Amino acid sequence: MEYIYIEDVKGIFKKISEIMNENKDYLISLDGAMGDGDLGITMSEGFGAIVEEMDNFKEEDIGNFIAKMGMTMANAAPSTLGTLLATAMMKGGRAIKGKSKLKLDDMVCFGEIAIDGMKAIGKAEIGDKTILDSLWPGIENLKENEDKDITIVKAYKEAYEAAEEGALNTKHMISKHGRAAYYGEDSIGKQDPGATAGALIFKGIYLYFEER
Amino acid sequence: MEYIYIEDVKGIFKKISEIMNENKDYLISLDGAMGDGDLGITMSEGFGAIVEEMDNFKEEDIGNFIAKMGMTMANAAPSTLGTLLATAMMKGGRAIKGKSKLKLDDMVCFGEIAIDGMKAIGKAEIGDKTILDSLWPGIENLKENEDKDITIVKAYKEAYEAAEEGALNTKHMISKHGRAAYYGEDSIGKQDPGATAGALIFKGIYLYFEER
Amino acid sequence: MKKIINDPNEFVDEMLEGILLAHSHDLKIAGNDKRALVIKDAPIKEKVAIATGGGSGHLPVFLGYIGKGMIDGCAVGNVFASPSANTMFNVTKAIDGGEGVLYIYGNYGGDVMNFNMAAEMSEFEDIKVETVIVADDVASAPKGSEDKRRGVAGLFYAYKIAGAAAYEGKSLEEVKEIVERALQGTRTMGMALSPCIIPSVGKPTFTIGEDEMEIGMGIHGEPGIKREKLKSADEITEELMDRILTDLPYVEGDEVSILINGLGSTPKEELYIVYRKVHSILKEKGIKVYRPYIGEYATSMEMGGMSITLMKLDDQIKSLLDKSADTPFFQQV
Amino acid sequence: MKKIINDPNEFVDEMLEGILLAHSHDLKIAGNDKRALVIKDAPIKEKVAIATGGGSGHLPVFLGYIGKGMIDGCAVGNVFASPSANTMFNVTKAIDGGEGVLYIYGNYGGDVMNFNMAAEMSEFEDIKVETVIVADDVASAPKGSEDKRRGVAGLFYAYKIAGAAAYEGKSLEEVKEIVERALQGTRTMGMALSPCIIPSVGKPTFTIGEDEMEIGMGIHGEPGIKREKLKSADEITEELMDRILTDLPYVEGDEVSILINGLGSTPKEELYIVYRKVHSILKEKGIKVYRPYIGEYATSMEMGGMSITLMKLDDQIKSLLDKSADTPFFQQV
Ligand SMILES: Nc1ncnc2c1ncn2[C@@H]1O[C@H](COP(=O)(O)OP(=O)(O)O)[C@@H](O)[C@H]1O
Ligand SMILES: Nc1ncnc2c1ncn2[C@@H]1O[C@H](COP(=O)(O)OP(=O)(O)O)[C@@H](O)[C@H]1O
Ligand SMILES: [Mg+2]
Ligand SMILES: [Mg+2]
Ligand SMILES: [Mg+2]
Ligand SMILES: [Mg+2]
Repeated sequence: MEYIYIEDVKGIFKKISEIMNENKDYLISLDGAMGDGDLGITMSEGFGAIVEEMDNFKEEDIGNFIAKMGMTMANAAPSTLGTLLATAMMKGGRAIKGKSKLKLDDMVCFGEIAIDGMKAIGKAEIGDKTILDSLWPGIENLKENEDKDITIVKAYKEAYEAAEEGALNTKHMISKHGRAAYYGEDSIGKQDPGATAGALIFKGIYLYFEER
Repeated sequence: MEYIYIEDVKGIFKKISEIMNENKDYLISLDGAMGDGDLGITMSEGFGAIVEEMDNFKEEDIGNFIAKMGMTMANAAPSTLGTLLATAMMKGGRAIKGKSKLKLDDMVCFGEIAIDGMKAIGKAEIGDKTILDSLWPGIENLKENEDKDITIVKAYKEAYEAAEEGALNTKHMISKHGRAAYYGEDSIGKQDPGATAGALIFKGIYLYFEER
Repeated sequence: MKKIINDPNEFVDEMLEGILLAHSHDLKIAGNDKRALVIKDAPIKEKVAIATGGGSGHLPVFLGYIGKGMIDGCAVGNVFASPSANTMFNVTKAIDGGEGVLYIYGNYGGDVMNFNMAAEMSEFEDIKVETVIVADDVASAPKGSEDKRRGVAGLFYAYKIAGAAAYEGKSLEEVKEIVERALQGTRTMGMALSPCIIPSVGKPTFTIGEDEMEIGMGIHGEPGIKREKLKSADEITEELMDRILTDLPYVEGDEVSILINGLGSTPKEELYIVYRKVHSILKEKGIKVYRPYIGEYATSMEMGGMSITLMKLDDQIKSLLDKSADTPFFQQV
Repeated sequence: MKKIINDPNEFVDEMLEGILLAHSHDLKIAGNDKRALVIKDAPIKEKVAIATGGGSGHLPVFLGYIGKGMIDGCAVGNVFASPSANTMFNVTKAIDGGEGVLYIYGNYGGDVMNFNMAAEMSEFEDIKVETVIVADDVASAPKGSEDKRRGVAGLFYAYKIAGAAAYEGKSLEEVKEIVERALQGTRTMGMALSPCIIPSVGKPTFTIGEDEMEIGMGIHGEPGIKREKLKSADEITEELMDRILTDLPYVEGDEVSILINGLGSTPKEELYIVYRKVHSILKEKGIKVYRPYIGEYATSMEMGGMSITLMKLDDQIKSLLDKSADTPFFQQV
């Protein structure tokens, strides 16, 4: 299977940033239902800042690069989700430190460590109706395809579909964290905005490869 | 022609108070157009306070009685119009001090001195679009009938009509005093709320005699 | 009418009860006139007393400035309505410490008439009374007719300067002269975004479009200079400042204190955005800024909007402005 | 969106510029982080430093309490959004005078995560950090889950007590212990009448009927306990007080300080009408009232509504509450 180089990572960030911009109002309205409605703004600002700053780093080490972009995210979007994603990038980045090209299993490793980092800082579990509930199925799906003979586009298409399904599934869950938790049972029926953003991240990766 | 006794004066206050209550919203809306909209409230409260307190005064002297009611008005309705009317009652009352029954010429005397008192404190002239512009024609009309052989009901009917016409005439005038003065030329076309209240006072006197 | 109140007709009395309960160490009523509020230790001997008064609905104006370093008493009217001459007289009697009483109030018809009546009553009882009428609102009458202007946020400066001068032991005539001088150099321009509702009336004092503002509107909703589309904070500030600066005029080399006043519902955040622009305008003009005050100093209940006041300083006014003050609604360390 | 602002995206930075210009004698930024505000003479030696932080739009919370007798520094976020861990770290470095830094902030997910990250960074640089999370909002989680509650106006008391203790020279552990004790006895209940608008969003944070109120709504529009027809001030106050008093509970013989806090557009007049009822309820229950604070202490821009906070006093907390304070937004003589 193909390798992923630093230019691909940058392309992915660019694509995610585009998608977050496109979905800004959608995310605002989802977050507005049970949160403070800023999620569309923070996602578009956070990834926007990354795209703006990423070329300033002359970095070959993809792990280092992603960790640094995590710092950028932490400064530009210090909301709950921004901080969680920043932590994910910093922890996940450190896990693949030293690599200048990645294979799918590196991506899986990055993803799993990233999720662990988010769990550690946010104290949420799978099923608590958070971003974890779309990222986790996405990464699990990627892991299943890790050793198969499958194109990277197809692997990420399937991962995206799994993440998307995970996001949809959050409708049946009860919010346990953040502002949405104040709604308790009333949160049933509403899709979690963080999980939706998680699915959009997978969408960005998939579309980048699809269009490459 | 008939005499006016203290019981009549009290009956007149009662009638005026009723009429001010009925016209509360109307006066509010007139004052609201170029003022602060409180005129309906202050008139209804001011005359209401007089009606409430008037029986506490065991007073035979109509002049003294009206002057005291002026004090009541001053305390209960210290707005521009309330203070002007209070002054009118205090000055006019003093002018007919000592009398326990009044004839029409006493009422004219009361009215003229009352107007002078209002001019002194408010520094307004006839034609400045104020309460003077209804009270003054009313009193002038009364004066014309002063020596004629005419019933008190008819005299006050005519005086009321003159006051009412005076109030309507304020539409053509430019406000020179109080909040309405800020509108300058724009005040043309609008009827002055104070002049309207002045006409209602005459209406109250007329209706009292009519229904007596 | 979205208000946290009980019977609208009890609005003022219940508010006063709350204020007296909360500030029982600092305030009391004069005799048994519930509308006559005075400083707890009134009358203060060997000091000119300062009295004010006016309609309710403008907190901290008027009664909120009763306290050390500021004023001694206040006659409290109904919402936006003058208190009675009798109440003003009660305040006067309760605060006169033998050095006379200075009336300081805003230029509104009802208040002027009633304070004049109260002054007559007081003179009758041998209490020396002098009067300073605050008329700082540039928007309310053109240059040349300054005496027709309304009094707005400039009241705060008048109280501050008069209070400090009185506590310094100045005579009635001296205090009057100093406040008049301070006010001669004081100008305010305001703008409104949204109306307020008089509880007993129940309807907004005026209506204004969702995207409109009115430049120069009075604190009771009196008409301003023009109504137009809402502009940016910088543009609004430029317009207000332009009218203020040219009116006195304030010129290069002057030193001023500034008051950015919220009318009721305008967030403090926005007042500071305005101040930022005021500061840059003055800097550019070579006018020095001293001791800015930013917050709610003279409100109209929940009205939206703000006003800018400039007071020109000289050495004496500056040193009086610096004096500490301690009132229920305003403290200066 | 009726606001006196320029570019909505510059809202926070322009506000901060205005604040720094107006209070240049009292405040400065840490290094060149424009979002890290600290007291002018930071770091103050031989004193525990107090840091706070949180989203903008709540003035005087958070940065308004930087000053003598209160706190030393504040990390400033965007409207209703957490500041970054990095800014918190910059504040921490700038204010630490060698005695350690106490973080005091409200219980919100983003803030907690970021302050935890900042604490880690600080410990890495050998700065002693302790944390007290303010969670006074009774409405936001049931009894038994006190740690899940949001922090609201109780922040003011936390700053006041912590600041006074720090200026008395207490150690980091002691200050932490005292503030925690004060907060254990602090409860808030609020209600909202109307929403506010985040400038960069441009739409109200929530919608509510013209005749409705919401009991227990959070200061960012988080859902409350119930939405119902607007009631009278006395009824609202009874309901809020009932929930507060039974939660701790506060009982006969207790002594409390009270904070009646306006959320933004609620007139001070109305706050005093509420206080009047609070006072009578407490009197009836035999709970003593000490030093009431009434005004805008923690707002949500132009949100309508108010909150009531009670803090139980003991001798030490009372004497710390009495200490003077002087910040740009709060002075106590
Ligand atoms: N403790 C947590 N762990 C993981 N994800 C969380 C947690 N709390 C909230 N989230 C996610 O964050 C999203 C909200 O993010 P955001 O809008 O940034 O929050 P806020 O505006 O309250 O800071 C939620 O939809 C949820 O997916
Ligand atoms: N100087 C004056 N002299 C005589 N009448 C006046 C004067 N100023 C105002 N008025 C009258 O008073 C009316 C307004 O009274 P009111 O509503 O009590 O005023 P405010 O509410 O401003 O105190 C005007 O309609 C006018 O008739
Ligand atoms: Mg959010
Ligand atoms: Mg009126
Ligand atoms: Mg009036
Ligand atoms: Mg947020």
